[in-house]
Amino acid sequence: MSEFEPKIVAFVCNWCTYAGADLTGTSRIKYSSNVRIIRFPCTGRIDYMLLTKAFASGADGIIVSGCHPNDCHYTSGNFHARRRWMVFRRLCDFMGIDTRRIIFSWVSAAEGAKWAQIVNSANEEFKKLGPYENYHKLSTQEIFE
Amino acid sequence: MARIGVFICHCGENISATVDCSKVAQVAATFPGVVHSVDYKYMCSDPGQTLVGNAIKEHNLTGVVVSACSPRMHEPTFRRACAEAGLNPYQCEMANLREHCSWVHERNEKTDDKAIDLVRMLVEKVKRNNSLQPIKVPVTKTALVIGGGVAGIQAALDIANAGHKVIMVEREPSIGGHMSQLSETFPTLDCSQCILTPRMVEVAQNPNIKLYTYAEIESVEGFVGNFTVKIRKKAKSIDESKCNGCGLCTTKCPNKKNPNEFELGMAKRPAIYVPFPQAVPNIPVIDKTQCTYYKTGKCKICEKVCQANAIQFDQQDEIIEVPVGAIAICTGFDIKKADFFPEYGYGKHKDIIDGLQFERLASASGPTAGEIRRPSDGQIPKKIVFVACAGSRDPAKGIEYCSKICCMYTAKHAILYKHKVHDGTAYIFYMDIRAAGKNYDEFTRRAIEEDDAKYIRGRVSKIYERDGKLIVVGADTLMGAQTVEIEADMVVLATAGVANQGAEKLAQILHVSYDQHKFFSEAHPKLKPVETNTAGIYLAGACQSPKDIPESVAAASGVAGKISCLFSNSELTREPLIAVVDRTAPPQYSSCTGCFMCQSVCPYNAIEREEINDRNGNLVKQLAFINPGLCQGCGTCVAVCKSKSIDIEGYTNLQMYSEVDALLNF
Amino acid sequence: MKLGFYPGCSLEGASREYNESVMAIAEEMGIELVSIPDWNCCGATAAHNLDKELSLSLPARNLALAEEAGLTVLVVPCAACYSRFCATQHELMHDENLHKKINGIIEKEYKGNLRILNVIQFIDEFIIDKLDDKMKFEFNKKVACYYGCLLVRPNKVLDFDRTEDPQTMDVVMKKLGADSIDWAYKTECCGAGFSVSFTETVGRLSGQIVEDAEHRGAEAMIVACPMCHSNLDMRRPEINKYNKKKSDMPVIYITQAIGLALGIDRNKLGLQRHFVPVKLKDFKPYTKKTEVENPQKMEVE
Amino acid sequence: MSDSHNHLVDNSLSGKIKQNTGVSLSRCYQCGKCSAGCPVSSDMDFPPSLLIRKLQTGLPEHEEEVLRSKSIWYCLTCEMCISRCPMEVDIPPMMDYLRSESLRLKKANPAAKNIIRFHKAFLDSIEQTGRLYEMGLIVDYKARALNLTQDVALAPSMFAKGKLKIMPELIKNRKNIKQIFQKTINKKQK
Ligand SMILES: Cc1cc2nc3c(=O)[nH]c(=O)nc-3n(C[C@H](O)[C@H](O)[C@H](O)COP(=O)(O)OP(=O)(O)OC[C@H]3O[C@@H](n4cnc5c(N)ncnc54)[C@H](O)[C@@H]3O)c2cc1C
Ligand SMILES: Cc1cc2nc3c(=O)[nH]c(=O)nc-3n(C[C@H](O)[C@H](O)[C@H](O)COP(=O)(O)OP(=O)(O)OC[C@H]3O[C@@H](n4cnc5c(N)ncnc54)[C@H](O)[C@@H]3O)c2cc1C
Ligand code: SF4
Ligand code: SF4
Ligand code: SF4
Ligand code: SF4
Ligand code: SF4
Ligand code: SF4
Ligand code: SF4
Ligand code: SF4
Repeated sequence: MSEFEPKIVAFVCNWCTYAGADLTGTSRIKYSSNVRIIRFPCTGRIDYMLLTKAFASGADGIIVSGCHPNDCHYTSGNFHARRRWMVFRRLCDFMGIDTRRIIFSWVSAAEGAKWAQIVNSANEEFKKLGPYENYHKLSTQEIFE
Repeated sequence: MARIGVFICHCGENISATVDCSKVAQVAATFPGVVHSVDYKYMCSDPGQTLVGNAIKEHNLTGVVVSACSPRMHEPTFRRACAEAGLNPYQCEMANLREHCSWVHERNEKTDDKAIDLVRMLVEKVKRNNSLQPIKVPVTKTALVIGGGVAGIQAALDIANAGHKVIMVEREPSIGGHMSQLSETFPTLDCSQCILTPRMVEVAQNPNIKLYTYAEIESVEGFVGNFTVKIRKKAKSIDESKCNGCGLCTTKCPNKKNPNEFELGMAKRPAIYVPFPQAVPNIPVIDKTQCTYYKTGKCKICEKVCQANAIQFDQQDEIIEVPVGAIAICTGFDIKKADFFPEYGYGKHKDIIDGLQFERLASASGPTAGEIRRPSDGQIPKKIVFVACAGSRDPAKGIEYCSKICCMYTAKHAILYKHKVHDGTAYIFYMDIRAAGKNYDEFTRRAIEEDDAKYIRGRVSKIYERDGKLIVVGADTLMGAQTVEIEADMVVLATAGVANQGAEKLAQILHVSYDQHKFFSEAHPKLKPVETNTAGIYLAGACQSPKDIPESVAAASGVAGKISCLFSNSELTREPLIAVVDRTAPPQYSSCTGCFMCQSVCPYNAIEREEINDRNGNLVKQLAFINPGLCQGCGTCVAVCKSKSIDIEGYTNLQMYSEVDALLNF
Repeated sequence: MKLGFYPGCSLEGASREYNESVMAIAEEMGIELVSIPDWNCCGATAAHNLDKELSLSLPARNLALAEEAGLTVLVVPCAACYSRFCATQHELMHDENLHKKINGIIEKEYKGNLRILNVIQFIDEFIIDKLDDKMKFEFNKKVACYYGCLLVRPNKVLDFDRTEDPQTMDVVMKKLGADSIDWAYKTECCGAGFSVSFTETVGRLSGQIVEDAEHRGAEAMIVACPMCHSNLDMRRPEINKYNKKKSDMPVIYITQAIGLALGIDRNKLGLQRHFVPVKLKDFKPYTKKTEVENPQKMEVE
Repeated sequence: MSDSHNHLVDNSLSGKIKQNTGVSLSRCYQCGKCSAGCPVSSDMDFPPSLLIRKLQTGLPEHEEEVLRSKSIWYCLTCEMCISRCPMEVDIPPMMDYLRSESLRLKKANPAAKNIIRFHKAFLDSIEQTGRLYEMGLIVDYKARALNLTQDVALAPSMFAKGKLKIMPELIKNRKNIKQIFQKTINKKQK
């Protein structure tokens, strides 16, 4: 069997990271193809229950990425995202979700190369962790809906 | 039932060289709800767009997914094409097969799989898109300018000259702000009053401008295009319609020993006064805290001498309510006073003054008629020390920023001093000379080279008085940090520029944000420097951060431009991608529980409280209400709402969950 | 009333008169000062110059002993000891690991419940309000209140008076009827512990202080620290040498000044022990109450 | 979302100061206010701000100069510098650290001999008795400093005024004090 390829879902904001990933494209910088980007207006919009949903849909790892701390297009959405993540992380621990499988980063619209590097290193990271079978099993019981 | 059309673009070879476009189109055709799926060389070309339009009509499509480049590039193009074909433009989505796929991956099966996934995700999303209509808001074409310094004056005149109405509200009895107190101005040394006074008069005379002085903002409600403002016009004790500005009252008032604010305490004024001779309007006010009549019930001499019968002791504050479409904040700044400095004696020594006091001493209309004289004994100082960065760049004192204007005005002061006291010597303790501006460095060089200002690089540790001299103890860091002691006759502190008193309160009334130093915050430091985060409210001048006159004026014209743009249509059109709170039938009205978590996170104060009352007027329920004029569509509220009562158009919960769900078998 | 008391080495030795005067006025006011049992030297400058942990352990032992003895308020007249105690308290309370470590070294546990007062705080809290009833004389002299370094700095640790131009001592002196002058060297360093090792430096630093006070017409200098006192008093020959003029302006402890106003015997206050003779006389009998405002308390710093 | 950068351990003297005392010398922007207010800067070979500057460069020859300087020994710990420093660079703990490093590396400036002798005599007195025995201290210090004449005039009059005790005051639990010395300074030096 070929090497394990983790399935990665990326939740990104429209203004910084989505645009940054566009720049990766315009600059023709290659990165691994096992990532699916979902566009949000702002990381502040990201409802963390969506992350559990993504794991339930088969993701092995998640990247959440938005604007750098003071660059939020909406000034403070990313702060709220960060604050809520602190709370959610504890919930994850409680629910038995492996928080190593959720990677946060800041990628600005100018950081095309950084986006490629983030995806690649996340890929390596998640490869080490292996398939998230525990959760896939867990989720079949549909505890989150 | 959804009828979705999928259009896969080759982008010449940009996509098709890496992604097997026809295969993707074929697979997409099998997705539930997809009734039409094709691939084409250039979707954005005219024939490409026609292809989409025709398919919409032919297949009666309810949604379209163009799988091509980044939506940041062509989303508007395809939405317009859909609209032309009769489909609601918000029923069109784009899958990013170029920037996020073909350009970043190798040609192989996995890349094709990814392309298919991306299309599937957007198909699932678009099935759940709502048809939306752009939001239209009416605009009241009157601008409110708060603060009548040089920034406010410039903004008001520009807006008025563009043909719009302006209401200007100034807290003091006269407009003019700090610039009216300055002697001459860097970097050209032109007389401040000579250039400002004509502009002040223009404000008073412009038929489009209504000026309220001695007035403050009481409250502001509404949103962009539709604010309602209450102005408190404080009682001047003068009937402005009768007063002809003869000034007799002020000369006859026997109560003359009150500290003169305009001269920063270096002169006296009567209880009834005009702040300075060129004041606009040239109408006196009675200082109720000082006037003998208000204090003891006796005097009224002003009333007796006034031939116009303009004195009105029983005048009350007046509240005026006006509708405005836009607001310009131009409330300026202030500077720290000498008593802020423990190591310089807490303002104990009269001859340690601040920069503004020096401006008054140097001003021909000032208390010494332009001669530089010590406040303590009126002597001409032969040795004068200027201390730059006094209080600025001093985190220990709570001010870490550079006040930006003081390097320049200190150089100016040294020049003016030398012009007035030829045999005098000026020393300047400084850390860096910050003179970045057109002709600015040339100006500070002139102070050094032509007017012999002696710059010493180091901070002053202590100033104390001994035998009528001020001993200034500093270091010269260019000489190995040696201690330098100067016996000075006078010391001028270039104190930090700080936010104007009351800025915080005003910010709260206006619901705009301010920084930790209480300066108003711009919406974006680079790209929206004169906007606030609240649509329709702008800022200019030194209320944002210390600024000099050219910058204040430039920002003010910027604001005027922004407001004129806003006023160029009678209606505002905005993208409908905003938050909404769900509404259901009574008795529930909404699933919103009224926790107002959403309100606390909204960066734009767009969330209001809506009260639902029964027929008897009793409160039944409080729930969140999104002001469509203010919401910018960030979605933060959606993520925090525990009862999922808020949703955001374009990124609804249903849409986002479906996108994630579509990954199920990837 | 009983309060904890740490005399420190100087008050037991070269600065006996300070101890004597503190005791004398406390007695007059009905306050009992109880020394910490078996106290040790706080380590002064030497310890923290050479070893940080030693410099924290020596005061910590005293603090722990005081706590063991059930004391809650500790009066520390020596400004140097006061400063070491406050610094130790501050460091231990802000660093848990260090606190544990020091507890281990001294083999005692200090919990941190003591309020440490310098002599001026002690006067401000327990004595000043009672002065009106007990004062017999007015201290009708022009005085220069000298605070030195350790009473006011570093202010993040001490939280006492304002660092520049402090006022508490001036307020006490005004209350006693003195004219306390505004001068430039209130908080300049006198040379502190360098009295023996760098005598010349001390002569210069103390010299400038004496010169400025005298130049502005002070008849006496008021101090609240044994080191300041010994530098300004005992080192007067070096001071005079530096200033190239003879000064016989006496230096007295604030407690001695209060004692004089209360009419306590001069020898009981230890005035005879000074090197520069204290010739001040002709104190007016005290008659009227003086209301003194503290400018520091009116301002927000 | 971690925003901390991982720096490698900084082995420069200023890096060690930061690790041991928490004082960051990179905050100093060389305004010189500390030097202007320092009562002994004229006695120092490098006024405090210059001392910091030398450490900011991180160059070994500058660090050497600092450890061998007179300045670190002249500092009176009067706290004037920190109370006026706009950047709140806490110089006195830095001085404490530099002194102990200078001693440890045997680089103390000859001019500091007397101070070190005095401090050591002082601490010896405490170690022996628990308190300071001034008479003993002066005798001990004079013997160490071989400067028997200075201050001899002072001692008799101090006696006369009752300011010097002939016998040391001994505290009871001297063992406790000895232990404290054992666990701190003696562990590192002797
Ligand atoms: C000592 C000194 C010298 C200077 N020299 C020069 C120079 O030579 N050249 C140069 O270019 N710049 C100079 N400046 C800078 C210059 O003063 C400012 O750039 C300019 O005044 C800023 O204008 P402004 O309108 O933003 O603010 P301001 O001049 O401060 O005007 C603000 C106005 O708003 C009013 N206001 C405040 N709060 C309210 C409220 N809540 N409601 C209603 N009204 C309110 C105030 O009363 C005031 O009239 C100098 C500044 C100082 C301190
Ligand atoms: C190395 C460097 C780093 C910088 N870093 C920053 C930074 O970090 N932050 C920051 O705020 N600023 C930075 N700047 C400054 C910033 O680049 C400028 O403020 C900004 O680019 C100015 O924009 P502009 O539109 O006025 O001029 P430009 O960017 O120069 O644009 C002028 C345009 O006009 C065109 N043009 C010129 N002449 C004609 C003509 N006759 N007819 C038609 N078109 C013409 C030019 O081709 C060009 O496209 C930096 C500048 C430099 C040099
Ligand atoms: S729509 Fe986009 S991807 Fe297609 S041809 Fe045009 S630019 Fe290229
Ligand atoms: S109030 Fe009367 S006297 Fe005073 S300026 Fe007006 S008109 Fe003249
Ligand atoms: S009534 Fe008041 S303002 Fe009028 S003259 Fe008398 S003191 Fe002046
Ligand atoms: S402008 Fe100059 S004087 Fe003012 S704070 Fe900045 S550097 Fe200092
Ligand atoms: S967070 Fe949700 S439930 Fe709470 S007030 Fe806002 S909309 Fe209502
Ligand atoms: S979407 Fe953003 S701007 Fe709009 S109401 Fe919600 S939080 Fe406020
Ligand atoms: S005062 Fe502070 S910032 Fe200024 S030179 Fe000294 S240490 Fe550096
Ligand atoms: S603590 Fe030391 S360096 Fe700082 S001012 Fe005092 S003597 Fe100078």
